[in-house]
Amino acid sequence: MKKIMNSPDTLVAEAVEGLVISFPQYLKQVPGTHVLTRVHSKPAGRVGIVSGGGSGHEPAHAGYVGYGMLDAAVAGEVFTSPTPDQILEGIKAANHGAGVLMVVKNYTGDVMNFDIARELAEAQGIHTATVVVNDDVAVENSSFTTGRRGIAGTIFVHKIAGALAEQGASLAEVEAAANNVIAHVRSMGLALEPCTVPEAGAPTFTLADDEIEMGVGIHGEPGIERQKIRPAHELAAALLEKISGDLPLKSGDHLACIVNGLGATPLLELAGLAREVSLWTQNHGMTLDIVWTGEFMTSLEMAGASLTLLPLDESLTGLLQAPCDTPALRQGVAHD
Amino acid sequence: MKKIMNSPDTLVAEAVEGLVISFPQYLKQVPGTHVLTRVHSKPAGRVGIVSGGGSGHEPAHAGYVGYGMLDAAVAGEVFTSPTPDQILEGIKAANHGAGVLMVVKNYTGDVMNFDIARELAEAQGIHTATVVVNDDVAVENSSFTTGRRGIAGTIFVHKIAGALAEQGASLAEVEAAANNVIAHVRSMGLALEPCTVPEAGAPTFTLADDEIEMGVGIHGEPGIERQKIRPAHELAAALLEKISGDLPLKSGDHLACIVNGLGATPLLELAGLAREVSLWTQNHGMTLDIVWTGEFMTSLEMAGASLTLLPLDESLTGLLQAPCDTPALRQGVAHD
Amino acid sequence: MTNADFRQLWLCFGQAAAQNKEELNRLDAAIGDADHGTNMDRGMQKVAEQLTSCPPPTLQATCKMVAMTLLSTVGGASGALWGSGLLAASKVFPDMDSCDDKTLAAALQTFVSSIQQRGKAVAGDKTMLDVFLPATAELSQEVDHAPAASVIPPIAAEAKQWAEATAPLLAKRGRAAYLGARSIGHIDPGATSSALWWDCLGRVMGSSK
Amino acid sequence: MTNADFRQLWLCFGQAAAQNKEELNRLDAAIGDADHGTNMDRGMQKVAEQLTSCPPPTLQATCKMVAMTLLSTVGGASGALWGSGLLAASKVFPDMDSCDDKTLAAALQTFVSSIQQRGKAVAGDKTMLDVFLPATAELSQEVDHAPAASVIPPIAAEAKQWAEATAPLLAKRGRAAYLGARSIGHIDPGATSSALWWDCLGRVMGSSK
Ligand SMILES: Nc1ncnc2c1ncn2[C@@H]1O[C@H](COP(=O)(O)OP(=O)(O)O)[C@@H](O)[C@H]1O
Ligand SMILES: Nc1ncnc2c1ncn2[C@@H]1O[C@H](COP(=O)(O)OP(=O)(O)O)[C@@H](O)[C@H]1O
Ligand SMILES: [Mg+2]
Ligand SMILES: [Mg+2]
Ligand SMILES: [Mg+2]
Ligand SMILES: [Mg+2]
Repeated sequence: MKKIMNSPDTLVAEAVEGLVISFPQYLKQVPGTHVLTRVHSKPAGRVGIVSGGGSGHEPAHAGYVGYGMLDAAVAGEVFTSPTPDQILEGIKAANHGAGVLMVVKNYTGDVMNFDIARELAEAQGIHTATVVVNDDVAVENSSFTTGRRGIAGTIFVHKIAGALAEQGASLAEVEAAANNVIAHVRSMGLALEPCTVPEAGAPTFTLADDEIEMGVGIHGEPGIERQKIRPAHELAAALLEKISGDLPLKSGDHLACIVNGLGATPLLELAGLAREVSLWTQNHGMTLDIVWTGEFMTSLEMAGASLTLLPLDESLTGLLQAPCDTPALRQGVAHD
Repeated sequence: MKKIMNSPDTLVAEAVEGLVISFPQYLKQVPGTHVLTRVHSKPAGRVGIVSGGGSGHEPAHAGYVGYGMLDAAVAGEVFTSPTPDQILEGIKAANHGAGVLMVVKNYTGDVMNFDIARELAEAQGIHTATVVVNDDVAVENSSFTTGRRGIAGTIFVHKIAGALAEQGASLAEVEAAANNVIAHVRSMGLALEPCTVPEAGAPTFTLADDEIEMGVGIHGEPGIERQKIRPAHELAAALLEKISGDLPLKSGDHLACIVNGLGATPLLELAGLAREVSLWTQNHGMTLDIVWTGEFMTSLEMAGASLTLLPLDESLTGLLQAPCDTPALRQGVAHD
Repeated sequence: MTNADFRQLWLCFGQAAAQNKEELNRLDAAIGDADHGTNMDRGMQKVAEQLTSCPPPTLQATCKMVAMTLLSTVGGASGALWGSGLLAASKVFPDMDSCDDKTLAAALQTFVSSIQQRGKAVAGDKTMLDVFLPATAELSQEVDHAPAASVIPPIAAEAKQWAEATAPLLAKRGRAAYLGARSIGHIDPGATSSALWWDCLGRVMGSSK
Repeated sequence: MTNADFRQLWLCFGQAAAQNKEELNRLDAAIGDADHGTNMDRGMQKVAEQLTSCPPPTLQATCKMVAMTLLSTVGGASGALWGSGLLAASKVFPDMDSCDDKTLAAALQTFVSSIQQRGKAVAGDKTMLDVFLPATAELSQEVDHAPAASVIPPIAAEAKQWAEATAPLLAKRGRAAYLGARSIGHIDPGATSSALWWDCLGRVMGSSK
């Protein structure tokens, strides 16, 4: 394993400092924590939004802290949920008197640690609500098990909840909007190469030169099935059919899409994949109104990509297009 | 070799289409070419700026087409300079009557193909100027050889020339400003893992588990020396000392920096590297006023990073901070 | 159990976590995210540090310190489960230097119920509970008839087998559940670290006989 | 040389580029960016297509068509050099079906000078010129005394050795120059493809004797 780092133990702490150094106009660190909050905080009386999870998904989550999106991001160790005390610091930093929404991805560790933090916050009189993103259609949904994972669809939840909160919506309204996105957003990913967790030092799995993992999450874990590599249009179709069947989508639908790189896959390939999504949706009588192509929710240096689809109505479109100003996503630049 | 693509032959053409699909508010394609230009073009009478080179460096160069930066980007095949006829189309698209600046990276192929294109453009009565970026201190500068390569420092040239052109500066002024940046911007990179050119199908070199290549360019080529991997602070110091000695830098200098990922290296590691740059400059009595951390000029899925430094004065700082609105770089979002 | 024994238990578990860190990561790599060893080791080294630098004076205080330390250093599923489980158990331990066998059994029972409540897993879901449920059930049953010091070592000796018995199970909770049928054939890392904990408990109780 | 021979030369070179694509990429991977075979092949396939679908009627027209096609399809250093070199050479070739030996030699000389002007390389810089310079020098000298058809095949036979003789050189121009001393020990890809071109010229001229 080769990484640009001083040591696995200090990697996250140093990266948190490095993010502040890289984005000082956006981010400040809650001293003694791995919590990053806005430099220019929201006016009092607005709902705060906290997200977080293990590190290794950059730009998630600190990359989305800023105007129009999050108020605080809490970073755990690599691929490890943050601890409740750190999440509590995030909640406190995001609280401007109108309550705090926590956006949690559906992983046992995240859900439980955010739950404990929420209990601590409520005990301190901070009003909170939790939404749990579970957009990954690779995993069967079932109330008898852990259910689906949360992956890149989380970014749409951040954007839409963030835009609403910025407009002054109440905690209940922001929570309901986030849950509405969660009810409709679906994603699925595939990996061409694994990643290496710095502390562990060895790749999380190995693939032959012609093999891919279908249905991977964002923690380096193997997917649901090993398959042969195929041309981009077949890979795109496989992901889109699974997503579309699950929703289900129909001709006439308007869609927003995230073509998300998992880490090592170049934009050159992601752009090609975006083209396949566009062709596929056209062929199915759908309209792709919004496409975000790039790295939004990564899995260290894993090679691969995920696709996310969200059926749109006017209100969702407006919220997705609303201005935002964060390290990783900026919209609404004023021209002269 | 595994890539998300349909075939190496169609990769670039499909990616160019995919970029337009991904950034329709910014980019349009000159029909029948791999030239991308602004959707909202500059007012008449402003200097146009064209950049380009081989593909595989995304977001360079199309990612910088838009308000405050480029007017057109010309994409060659992967790591292959574009042809003169395509560059000519870029020049024509960027021409708004006040002449066109071509920003060329110092590679034999790029320099010669842009030269031929320039001859063609001048023959059609378009006034042009060329600046050649050669920021890579890994390579000895010498007039008896090809001289230094152009790498990530090119992005500062785009930004500064672009901001000036947007303000209405003349071609001579924009050219002089670009040459001033080129005279002072310095970069150097290192690779932890090679990349694979899609057409060639095999990695451009191989490294043992504890080896790195020092002084790599952005075309997958080996660097100037193979070394053992070391902690991030030593890697940063090695790059910075070489850059600093070349300029030379001195205590009291104000600097802008690009911490540029070459492809596979996660933002987690790049942020850690940014922290090392910050510590190093502090220890040398310098001030880091601007840090851009992310992927700006990549080498397909190569793992590694480059550092770029530019000593600042007030005017350069202002131009670097001026608003811009492109697929890859956006500054100046208006908040409510 | 005495507070000294209890402290000894956690120091022993700290050593076990360090020694088995790679192995636990390896198990977690197969069906999770390769960090269970790192997580437990990070937490337990901090616990060992605290136990050495300022050992809490009572069983309750020790248990609460371990709980809070794990809660704030481990993260992930195991941090939340061990942390909130021990926090609940600390309320059963007396604020004294020692407790009787039934209280120990009750505290462990509370630890397990709290984990069940927090994580919603049941027996056979391929989790740490597949070690803790049978172990605490046996303990609760047998502690009525014999001293814990003689009851626990044989239970502890079984723990490794219970952990290994998770291999054929289909994971229903935690990260491994996302693998569906592909989780079959691998031992659960959390069950394995739980067996290490029982091994330590067995040693400590056995030697205090 | 006749236009038919000239066409044959390019068709031959097209086949050579296709057959040696991987090998040229491999050579370029060692000291460049692994695309020289791909570049030449891409251009030459297009040239072959054009030569077959609508063969230009004169030497000049053929040379110009090849120049423009390479210029607009190859890219990179070799596209600019071959393209602008051939464009200059096309002005020396007559707008007729054939030319005499001296004109052929003069056209090749112009090709080489144009490449020197565009690329600023000199002999020994480890480039395509290390094949073209000695080859055209010999040709210009000998064409005064003997027919090209008998002069060219032995020159062509030497070309491969000239290409191989680039191995010990330190690259001073092109991408390989960035490697400094590390460029030593590798054969230049552009010199290698140039030798393939001379091999084709040798065959065509030899068989038209
Ligand atoms: N819902 C649950 N109930 C009980 N134990 C669980 C549950 N979810 C996970 N575990 C245990 O946690 C272990 C994984 O811990 P760890 O790897 O440290 O956390 P994470 O899964 O967050 O990376 C699993 O092996 C399993 O034994
Ligand atoms: N300045 C130059 N003069 C002559 N030949 C050159 C020069 N620069 C490069 N070459 C030739 O071009 C070859 C490389 O071509 P190619 O790989 O197709 O282009 P690129 O270097 O742009 O990838 C080299 O092997 C060398 O023979
Ligand atoms: Mg984890
Ligand atoms: Mg090239
Ligand atoms: Mg784990
Ligand atoms: Mg090349």
